[in-house]
Amino acid sequence: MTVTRAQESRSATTRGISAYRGYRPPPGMISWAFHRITGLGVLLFLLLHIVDIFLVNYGPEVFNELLFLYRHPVFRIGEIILVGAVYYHAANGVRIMLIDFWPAAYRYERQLFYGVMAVFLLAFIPTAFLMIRAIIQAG
Amino acid sequence: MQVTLRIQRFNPETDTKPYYREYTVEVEPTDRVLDALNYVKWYQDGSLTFRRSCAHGVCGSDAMRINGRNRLACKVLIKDLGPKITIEPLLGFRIIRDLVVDMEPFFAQYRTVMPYLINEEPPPVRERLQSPEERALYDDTTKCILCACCTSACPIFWTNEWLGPAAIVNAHRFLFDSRDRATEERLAILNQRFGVWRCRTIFNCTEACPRGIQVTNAIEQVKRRILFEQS
Amino acid sequence: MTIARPHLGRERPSGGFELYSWYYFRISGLLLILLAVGHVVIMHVVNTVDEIDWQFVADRWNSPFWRVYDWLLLFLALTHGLNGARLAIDDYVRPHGWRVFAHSVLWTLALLFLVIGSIAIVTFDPSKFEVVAQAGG
Amino acid sequence: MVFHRFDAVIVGAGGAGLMAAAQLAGKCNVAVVSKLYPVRSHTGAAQGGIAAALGNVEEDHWIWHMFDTVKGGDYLVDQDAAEVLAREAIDAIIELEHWGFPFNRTPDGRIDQRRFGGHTRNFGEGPVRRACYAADRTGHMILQTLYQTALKRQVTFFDEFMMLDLLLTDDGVCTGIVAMDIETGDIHVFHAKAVLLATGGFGRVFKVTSNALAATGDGVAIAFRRGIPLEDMEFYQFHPTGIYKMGILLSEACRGEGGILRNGLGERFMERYAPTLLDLAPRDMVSRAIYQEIRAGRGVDGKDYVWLDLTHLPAEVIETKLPDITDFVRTYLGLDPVKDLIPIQPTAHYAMGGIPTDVDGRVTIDAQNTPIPGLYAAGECACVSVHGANRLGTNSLVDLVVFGRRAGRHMARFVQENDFHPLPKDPAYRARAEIEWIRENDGTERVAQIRAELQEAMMTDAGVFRTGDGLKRLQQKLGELRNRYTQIRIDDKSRTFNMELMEAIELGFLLDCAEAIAASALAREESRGAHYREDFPARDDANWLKHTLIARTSGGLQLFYKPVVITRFEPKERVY
Ligand SMILES: Cc1cc2nc3c(=O)[nH]c(=O)nc-3n(C[C@H](O)[C@H](O)[C@H](O)COP(=O)(O)OP(=O)(O)OC[C@H]3O[C@@H](n4cnc5c(N)ncnc54)[C@H](O)[C@@H]3O)c2cc1C
Ligand code: HEM
Ligand code: SF4
Ligand code: F3S
Ligand code: FES
Repeated sequence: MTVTRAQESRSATTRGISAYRGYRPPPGMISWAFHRITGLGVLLFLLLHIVDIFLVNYGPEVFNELLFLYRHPVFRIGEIILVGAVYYHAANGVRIMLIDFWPAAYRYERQLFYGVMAVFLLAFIPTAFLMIRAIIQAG
Repeated sequence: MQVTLRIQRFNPETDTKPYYREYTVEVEPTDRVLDALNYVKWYQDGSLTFRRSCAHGVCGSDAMRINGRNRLACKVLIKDLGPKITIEPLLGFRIIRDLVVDMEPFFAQYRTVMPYLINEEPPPVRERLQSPEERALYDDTTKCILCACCTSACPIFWTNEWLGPAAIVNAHRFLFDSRDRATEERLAILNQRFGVWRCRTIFNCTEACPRGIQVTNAIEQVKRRILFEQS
Repeated sequence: MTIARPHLGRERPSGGFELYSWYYFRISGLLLILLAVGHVVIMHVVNTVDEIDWQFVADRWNSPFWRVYDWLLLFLALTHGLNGARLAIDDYVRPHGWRVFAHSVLWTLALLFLVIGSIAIVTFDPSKFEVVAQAGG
Repeated sequence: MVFHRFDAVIVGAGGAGLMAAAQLAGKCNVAVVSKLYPVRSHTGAAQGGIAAALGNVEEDHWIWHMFDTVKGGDYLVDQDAAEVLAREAIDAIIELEHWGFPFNRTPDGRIDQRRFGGHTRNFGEGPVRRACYAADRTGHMILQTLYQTALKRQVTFFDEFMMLDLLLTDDGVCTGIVAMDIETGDIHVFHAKAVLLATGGFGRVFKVTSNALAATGDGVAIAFRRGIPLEDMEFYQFHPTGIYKMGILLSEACRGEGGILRNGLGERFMERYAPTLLDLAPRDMVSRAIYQEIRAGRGVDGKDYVWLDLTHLPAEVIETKLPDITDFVRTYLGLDPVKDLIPIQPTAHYAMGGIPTDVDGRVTIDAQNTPIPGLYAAGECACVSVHGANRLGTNSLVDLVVFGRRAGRHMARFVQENDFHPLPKDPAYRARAEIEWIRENDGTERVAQIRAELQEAMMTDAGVFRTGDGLKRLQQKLGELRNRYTQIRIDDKSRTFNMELMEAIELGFLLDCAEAIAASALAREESRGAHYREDFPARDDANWLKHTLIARTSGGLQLFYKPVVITRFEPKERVY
């Protein structure tokens, strides 16, 4: 049993999201932040995507109308980011699973992080190239 | 060599929120940050408040944020930091004053995991036997000095009320001790909503641990133990 | 001054839900590597939005394989992603009442989107519509 | 002001305090009051091991352990106590093991043991493996195990409460303590039937020390102020291997595992001083030998340090059996013990003297060993005396657990048989006055300055070598510092966590301890164990085979003596 004191009336704490600013992030924290941001971002897109897919049931006119939105340049940039997000999230997800199920992996945490970055870039750069080329070709 | 310490200050009797103050001190490159802090306290501004005791990294008193990372002030040398050093209290705890934070929630987390050997079988006359291999399984986690560097470096801890790495490290110490008999109870505690599964393998804890404990590895071992033994 | 209780569970045991949630992330994540990455590569890289239209979808969903594929993707990505959002809520929505509210919204959304997504995939019948030839662009 | 009432109050949550608490828990209402969180106590810094004649790896007997303790203490040891220590060590270690202590193990699963200075087989024939250990964090593991056990047994803790005063009635019965809640600055009065002082040592009276910044002799000084005599204060141990200039300890286990000391010429100089035990001779001898080398100009580069050499040990031994030491050397010196020689210097380490007690931990007030009802002491702040003039390595941790345990058990009986004595009318007035005085005092002196001068003076004149002239000079200096202490001023006037106030109070305690050391050392005109008088280099059993007691009276410091208890071993010359 430990005796604790009543909370001070006036006090300061660094709890909550503002604490993120107070810590100089090691690689693991960066990889997690990206993982979460990409995960939530992709989720947001997914919700949107479900709505638009639902519209296929209303026939080609309605659906094709909507495609203008998707063909908007801003949206096409967003699409590149989406693909990048999925790539990163997938690669990092594999890293997390390796750490979870391969007992020796924790020793190579840094290396795995750099590996994820390498895989991500290797996949993403050509992808982005293709997608940007498509945008330019589409005019 | 001259260094500038930028220190976060807060006195609940006079301040409404924390602020920073700078101190310039003359130190040896091989001095500890703790020496610089002591120098400020002893000769410049006696009101600067921080905890300290052993001064060589074994008691866990002086965990604080040094240049944005959790460190023991007595285990970081000035030469590894350069001439400008920012010192702030640990994140995620109530600040009592300056660099002193309320550790009670931390120790409450620790107590949650029943951090003691439980074995109600009548003990033998002499020691219980344990092979060096069995002993090695939990060697790493016996090093913990409960400094809170890990828990307060964990981004998940900053935003929710989960158990935190230090408590799990101490649970691990008993879970992997062949003499302990409370595995199921302990695993049940760790399996709770804000138990071990909240860990997102961020590794800030391992990076911060001044005792070099493989904190994340210990947590992962516990996860696998629950996964393969409990479910 | 209060006397803290020495050691008692902090929250009700959640019957291993967190364990399954954690495990589910991994299992679904593994499948999603094929499904989601495959999907974005096919739909956004190999084909581009310039080529995709109603007809494209209709042709694709003529094959039951792609219907199953897409439904699995829908189901897994949605549950996997919303489960992640659940964690984020636990982290960022701290007042108890708000947290309960946010969780309720979350699971309602999950159900809603699962239903409309499934309706779209399962009930879609291109033959209901006149086939209108569409030119790309 | 807040009042509490407990059957037993334990001041200090180091090994001694927690061991007693674990014994009392469940038997009565017990509180542990500590100025540090229990796990921050200095017991956690102990490295090398804890001695017990388990005989797990080679033949050993408690009586050999007792003999080594007596001889190591230069025959100033009370032999009845040493016998208790050596016999009960075995039980205490087994009890610790049952509570979960993670000892290193032998291949067949038993507690492993290693060599340590002064521990011998068959009454001095050669080194014996007697020290049980957990790598080089034995003290850490003791502290953890005991704290864990105390938590398990639901002991009530008052963490970060600093004792300021001890309550004794006029007819000499202890009724409790007064403490300050450091976080809020509030005064708390603890009314108790029995009080145990376990506040640890006072290494901070010296400049170069292995002791924590919190090791300021609070309990010792408070007892002294309340008229309780202190025993054998002149015996202060310097550990041979502290990191040069910093004083951070490199355990004797380094030498127990085979490390050797070398002077500036690279010679293994201990061959000259202790031909049998060599580097594992008792600490007082090794420390003196180091200084003799330095004085003879054989220090490294003519400076005041020598080398600790581990380079011939297998890297694996260094990494696995001495991991913390390796870490210290890497962190603080930037050297690698596997390849580099380590610069070391003797460092102030351990107080053999302290509050006199009997073998049940009861504090005694005079040469007849009359106990004070309800007052107990154990651990480094107490003097049982099992260490005599010089403690053997690993014997302090045994002291904590053996006598912490005995004190706890005796207290349990005591609180059952006795009632609460009424508290005096305003029990906290002295504590309040002390705080008020320091907070309000408008002088010019800085606490840190006085403390630094105190530590410097103690190091020069009450260190490994002492002389009559030096000690007189020291006493003068202490008088001056005492005066200047009345002229201090602190910047911090707040109540919340006022560490500056604490340091000022602690400086007062340090001054008390230093005065007792100086006076006791000046009076003892012989050399014995850790007390080495250059003007009286020989041991003088005819006149000085007796314990010093020093008391503070209205007429100043008063010295008196009590006989040493000799049961089995007649004093002999001490050679190794
Ligand atoms: C670096 C080092 C290594 C050592 N290695 C060994 C070894 O290998 N083997 C061995 O046998 N011995 C060793 N020793 C010696 C041994 O560790 C100590 O003598 C012993 O731990 C002292 O324990 P203790 O319980 O008396 O006091 P401590 O552990 O010092 O505890 C003192 C307690 O008292 C409390 N306290 C102090 N003042 C107050 C106050 N005013 N109010 C309230 N509470 C107060 C503190 O908070 C603390 O909890 C070593 C010592 C050092 C410094
Ligand atoms: C492509 C394959 C995918 C893999 C391999 C994968 C893997 C993972 C893993 C292993 C986790 C658990 C992280 C942890 O426990 O720390 C996770 C979390 C998450 N995933 Fe995925 N995922 C994939 C796709 C997706 C998709 C398509 C979405 C969005 C709909 C998504 C959204 C999320 C979210 C929001 C989280 C929670 C992140 C957090 O709270 O930190 N994931 N993912
Ligand atoms: S695991 Fe490491 S960082 Fe965490 S409390 Fe223990 S010693 Fe400190
Ligand atoms: S930083 Fe936190 S999320 Fe896990 S790996 Fe460490 S506890
Ligand atoms: S002061 Fe003990 S860990 Fe730093």
